Amino acid sequence: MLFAEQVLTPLSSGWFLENAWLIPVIPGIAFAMIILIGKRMPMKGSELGVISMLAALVLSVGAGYQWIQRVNSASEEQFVSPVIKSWTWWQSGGFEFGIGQHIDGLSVLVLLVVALISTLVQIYSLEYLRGDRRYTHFFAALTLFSGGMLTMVLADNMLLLLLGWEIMGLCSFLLIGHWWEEDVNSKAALKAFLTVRVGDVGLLVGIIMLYFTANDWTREHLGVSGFSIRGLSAWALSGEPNSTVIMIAAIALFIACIGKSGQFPLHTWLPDAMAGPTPVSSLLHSSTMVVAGVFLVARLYPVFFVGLDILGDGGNLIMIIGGITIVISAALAFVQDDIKRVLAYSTVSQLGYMMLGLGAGAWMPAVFHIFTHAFFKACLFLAAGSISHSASHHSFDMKRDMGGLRKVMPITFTTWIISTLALTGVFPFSGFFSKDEIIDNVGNNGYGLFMIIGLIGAFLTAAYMTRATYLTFFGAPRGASAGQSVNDVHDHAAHSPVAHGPHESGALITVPLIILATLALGSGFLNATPFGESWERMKLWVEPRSEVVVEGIAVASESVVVSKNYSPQSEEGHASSVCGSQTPETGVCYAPKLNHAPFKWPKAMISLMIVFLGMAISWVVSFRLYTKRDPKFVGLTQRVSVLRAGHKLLVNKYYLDDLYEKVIVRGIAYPIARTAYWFDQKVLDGIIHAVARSARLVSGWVYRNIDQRIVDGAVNNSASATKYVGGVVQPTQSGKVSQYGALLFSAAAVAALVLVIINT
Amino acid sequence: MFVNQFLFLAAILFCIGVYGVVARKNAVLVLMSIELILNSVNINLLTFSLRNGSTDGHTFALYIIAVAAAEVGVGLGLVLLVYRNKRSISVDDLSEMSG
Amino acid sequence: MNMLRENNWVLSVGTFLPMLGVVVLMLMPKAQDRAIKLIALVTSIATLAVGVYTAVIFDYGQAGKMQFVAETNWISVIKSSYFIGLDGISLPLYLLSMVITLLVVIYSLDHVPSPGKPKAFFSLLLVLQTGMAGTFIAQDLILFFVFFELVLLPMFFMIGVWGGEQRQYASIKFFLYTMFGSALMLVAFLALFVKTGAESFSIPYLIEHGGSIAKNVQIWIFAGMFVGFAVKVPMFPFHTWLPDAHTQAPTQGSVILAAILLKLGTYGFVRIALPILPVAAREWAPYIGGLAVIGIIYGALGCLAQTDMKRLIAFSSVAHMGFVMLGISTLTSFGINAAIFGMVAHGLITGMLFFIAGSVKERYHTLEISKLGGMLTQVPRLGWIFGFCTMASLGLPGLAGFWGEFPAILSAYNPAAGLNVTVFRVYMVIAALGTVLAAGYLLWLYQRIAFGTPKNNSHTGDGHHEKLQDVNTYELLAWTPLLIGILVLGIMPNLLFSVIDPAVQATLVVFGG
Amino acid sequence: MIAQNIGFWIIALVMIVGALRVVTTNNVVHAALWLVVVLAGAAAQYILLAAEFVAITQVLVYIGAVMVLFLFGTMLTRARIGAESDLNNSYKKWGIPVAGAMFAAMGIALVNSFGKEKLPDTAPVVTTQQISDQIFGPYLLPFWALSFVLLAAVVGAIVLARKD
Repeated sequence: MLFAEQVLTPLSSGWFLENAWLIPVIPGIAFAMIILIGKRMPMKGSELGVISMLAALVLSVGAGYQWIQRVNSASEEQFVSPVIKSWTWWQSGGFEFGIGQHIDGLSVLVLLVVALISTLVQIYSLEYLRGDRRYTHFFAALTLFSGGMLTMVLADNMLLLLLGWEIMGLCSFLLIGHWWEEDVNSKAALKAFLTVRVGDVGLLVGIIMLYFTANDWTREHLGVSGFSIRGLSAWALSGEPNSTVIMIAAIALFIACIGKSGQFPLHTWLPDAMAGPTPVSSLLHSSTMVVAGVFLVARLYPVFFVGLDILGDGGNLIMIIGGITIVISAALAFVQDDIKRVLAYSTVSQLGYMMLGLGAGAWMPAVFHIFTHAFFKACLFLAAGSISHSASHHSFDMKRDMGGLRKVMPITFTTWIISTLALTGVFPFSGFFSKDEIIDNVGNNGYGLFMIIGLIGAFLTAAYMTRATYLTFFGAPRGASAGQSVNDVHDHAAHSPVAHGPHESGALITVPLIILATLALGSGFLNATPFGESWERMKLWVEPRSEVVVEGIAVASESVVVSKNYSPQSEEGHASSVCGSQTPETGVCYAPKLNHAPFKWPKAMISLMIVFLGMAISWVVSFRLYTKRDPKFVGLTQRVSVLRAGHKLLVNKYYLDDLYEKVIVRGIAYPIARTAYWFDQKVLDGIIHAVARSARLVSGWVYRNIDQRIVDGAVNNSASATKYVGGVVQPTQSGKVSQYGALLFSAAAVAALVLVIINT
Repeated sequence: MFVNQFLFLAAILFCIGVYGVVARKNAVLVLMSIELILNSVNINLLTFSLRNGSTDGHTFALYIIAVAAAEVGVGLGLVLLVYRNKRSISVDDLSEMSG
Repeated sequence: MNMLRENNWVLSVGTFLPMLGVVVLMLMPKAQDRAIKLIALVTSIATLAVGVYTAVIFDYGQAGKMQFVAETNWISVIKSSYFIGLDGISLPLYLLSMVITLLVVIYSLDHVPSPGKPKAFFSLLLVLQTGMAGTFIAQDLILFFVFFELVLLPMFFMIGVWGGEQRQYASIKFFLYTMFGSALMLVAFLALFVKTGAESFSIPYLIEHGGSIAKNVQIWIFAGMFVGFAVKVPMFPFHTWLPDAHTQAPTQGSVILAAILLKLGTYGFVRIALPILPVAAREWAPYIGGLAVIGIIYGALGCLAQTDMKRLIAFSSVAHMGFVMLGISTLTSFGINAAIFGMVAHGLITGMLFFIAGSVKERYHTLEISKLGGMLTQVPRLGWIFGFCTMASLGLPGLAGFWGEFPAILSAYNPAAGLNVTVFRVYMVIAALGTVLAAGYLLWLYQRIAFGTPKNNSHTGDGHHEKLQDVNTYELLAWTPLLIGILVLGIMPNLLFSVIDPAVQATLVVFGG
Repeated sequence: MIAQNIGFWIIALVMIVGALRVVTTNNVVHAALWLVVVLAGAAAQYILLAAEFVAITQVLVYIGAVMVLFLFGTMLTRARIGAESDLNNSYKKWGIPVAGAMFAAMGIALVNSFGKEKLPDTAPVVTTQQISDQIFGPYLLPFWALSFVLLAAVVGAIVLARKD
């Protein structure tokens, strides 16, 4: 066992940090146990899932606490090295593949988010899915899903990251298709898996390219393989990599992120994924799965930084994709009637912000946005679930089955409003501190256009959320919410024993909502830039502080001593241009130097104004349109041709689904595959049949003329086997001279051609 | 004169003969096609004979003519016999062998 | 090549023990059904026991060397000898053949396909086992050829007698196809023999002297072997026998065909073609790689066009063996390691899928995908097992399939020195795209078969009245080892890699490291 | 030389046309007559190739004897003297590719082997004596064999054609 641990003498560590690898192992074990004995447990295995998540949460909190201690134990500007452990997983053909943990601020942050939200979602599901026919399976898949994300977050190398990544893909397939009796659901599951899988090709290619180009360097300088995340980060900033290769690799990896994080143009699976149970949507959209793509970019930031020339002149791929995604998905949210779909497009849009931030060099705000977004988005989804569970008979249709719910569901309403305000970025809710910071930093780094896109996005977000809020909680109750009985085809979970009219949900649902809403309200203060340096705790804890790490002499030795003042000896000089604050004369650098925009109230006021404007306009329009049925607004999209075209485009989701399903998938699955198969059957098999037929002719001739006439007299009796063959070929044996002539001469021609070709 | 002009003439005749053998139904016509083939061989023999300055080719050309004569004799005898028995000389009808 | 000769009886015993079983079976009266099954079961268990014993006493420290070597004169006229041995490459495949045979026998205890005749059926199974095991240990080309061909005959009868409606066509096609390949292969062997001075057919000897053959001659000899092995693999465009054979073969035949028989071809490449003719291998490698990636994409497209579940799985074999061949064509030890892992993984997974297809056929009396559906509601356990195998087959990390696929793709990024890097990188990307298609056809299959609600067709009755039996004991017994194997190899690939790796390194010495 | 060349091309053209007619005409008798043209052309080519004796033999044996045999054969089998519709069999479609393939093979071989090689300009005419020296000298054995073949053919033809 290769055991390489990095010990930095003055840095504190602790049991939780050293043994953080247990965190993903626990859900893994829990998964196996649920599968094996879950059905026989008193709560059908759900308790195992909840307990494992609680355990993971406790361990994560411990790790988070000790990480903060570790950071505090470091002196100012000192590099706080991640806690890395690795073991050999397998080796072959001179290659070695490891398994291990890599804990730094980013890991801890995401770890906490994932563990917390997974726990809450599981608790919520206890009530929400009560009586479901595959209750046990659901919890098994949910647990494994979290386990996959945790594995990915803690992975110290790309291969392990890939493992977690794919496990999530599998579980999303199972969870989205949880009610697979219906065709729509299983198709949505298939679509999710396949779309993500398309992106995964990029991940495979990227990992392979990075491995082969970086392996020598990382082996020499750090003694780790080219899969190691630490090694890749350092390598990318070393000035060593060929700019083309690293660019291609970064693009390939980013394609995977596009698929996973639902960025344009592969975002279409995300809204369809709403076919899964609501807790799944909540988990999938807040902290796991879709965040994985963003996480990957943040995790391997140096590779993207160098490969895609982040902070360079003009935009880069990540920003462009992020920017496009923000606007187009926000626009799509306006035409949705399904509350979950509104939230889904909102997620896509928010992920676009994260990508935009990462692409524009605003690493810290983007990562912070992962953190805050997870809480309020999870809360919104769970609130939507609460509504459908207790008020609207499992319908998610805002126009048909909701409205006026603020009185009957006060807790749900309050949490929803808090989360909505957080999402739209109203001060002092958490979204303000992260989203506004992204927009601010984008502008500060010189990308004015993208800042404007961000502001437009903020405007749209405020507007569509107001519309959804209005439709759901205000106005007159409609449909199921008004107590009408519905022929409920969506009734998968058995009816809760409670009364049928709309009512507030039980504690198992509201408590998670309250916790999440509290976090949505308060978590922003962890990095509250407006209040000065001392409030920027996240920046202190999470952002890689300094980058200068110089290798100890004994690279090969098991522990690598890292210290700030060690005298450097290598010569990768020009890496310093992107490297951190202290320009290293030499050495290894793990994170690029990034700027932070100073917070200015006027700027914040402008964006707040925009948000309020969006809310106000949307409120007025919604009120007129949905409550007053104002003839000026009703049917507007039908009357004005420009609007009609735009509306149609949005309703059809920019025709991307048509492109994928009708053109590409059908193209491959039908004509191309059929053609290939036709080729197989007619051409290849045809050749074989022709050969076989002529061989049978020849053999028939031989049989008749040589065997039967010459040999047969002697071996007549032993020829029964041959007779069988003869019997098989008999009908095709024409006995026609011309045919024999044709065969003879064609054989001669072929032979002659062969001879000619050989001799020339 | 090129060697090849004779050889190509022979090759063309040969291939036409092959076509005849394969495509014709009437036994007499098949025999005629075979004559074409034999003649093309003769042209080849004599061409090489001239090229190499030997007389071996002539000898063999004569032999081939003799063999061809014999072949035509026997062949036509067979055709007659077949005709007498089957009232047809179509080679397509001569498929006694297929069961 | 270094050799270890202790305990050299185990291989012969392990290989020919099934033949003893066959002899005993022959003496049994036909009617004694239970006794016949018992004898077959005992024989295959005993065989596996010998195999396990072999694996236990195998010196893993020297996995790169031939062990348990036995050599005696056999046909001295043509200088062929009975020469057997086992190294790290052979061991997993040798064991796999024994395990699969045992599982197939267990499965057959309950499922002798129509028209019955258990005596003949089990005899053929055991003969097949001897042939397969023998192929993996033969160190003499003639011996190899004999075993290689020995496999053919029982399979021919298995398809021809116990197969589906078009069994005659399929079996003859299978037979002629492979015979054609073997004929060329034999010619290649003879040419090799003559060109190295007509001294010996032993593989180590030929490895030593094969390099001295002139390059263009090597290329032609390699061509002969290539066709012989490629038909068996089967590589595009020699694969058309496979779907027919699989579709028509009885479940047991399909399983053995997929799990072991296909590996004979790839094993031949690794064991014979590459080390003996390194120069030619280098010339051929880009073409092999090209055909391999064509096979990957082509097989996947073929799958998408299928309406028959078993045929789909058969086509997926073409795609998977494409990955294996891609690994081999890189000529790097890493790639070949991946290929051998891929062989074992494919053996387990696709074998399992065919078992499932057999069970589906038995329950639903059809394999038409459009007539199946809702398997998870009717036979949930079978459905979940099927799902597990689907996931393994599409290369989910953590299951065995991934470690055959991913390293093969990885290795294509950096092929052996002297090969065109650009070409192989293009192959790599195409192969990576192949994984998407794989996910596509497998999940689509799964979605159509397992999800949804049961289709009411005449065969399944009204779906409600006739209760379909879920996985039964025999099936469970036969499948569990495979499922465990898939999982264990997925989590601990090193179990296999550490055995193969030294042997592969030793094999590739001829390529200069 | 030029005259000879011109002669060659004209005769060759005639021969090819004749040969094509032999295998395509719908009339058996016409076919036989076209064959005469080809055979005569061949005889002329033999002369160009300085093989007078062979040419004469060709005229005598082929055009004289063989053609008569053919015509007799045609008439004895009561073929219609005139156009017939189904002289071709069902394998006609095979004929062209097979012949084409053979021609391709031979063409490649010929071009590769002889290219622009020329025949000797002045070649002595081979005398009948030289030929007879050959036949009765080194090639005596084949000559005997051939004699037996002819004898056998004569006997065989009689046996076959005899009515009994």
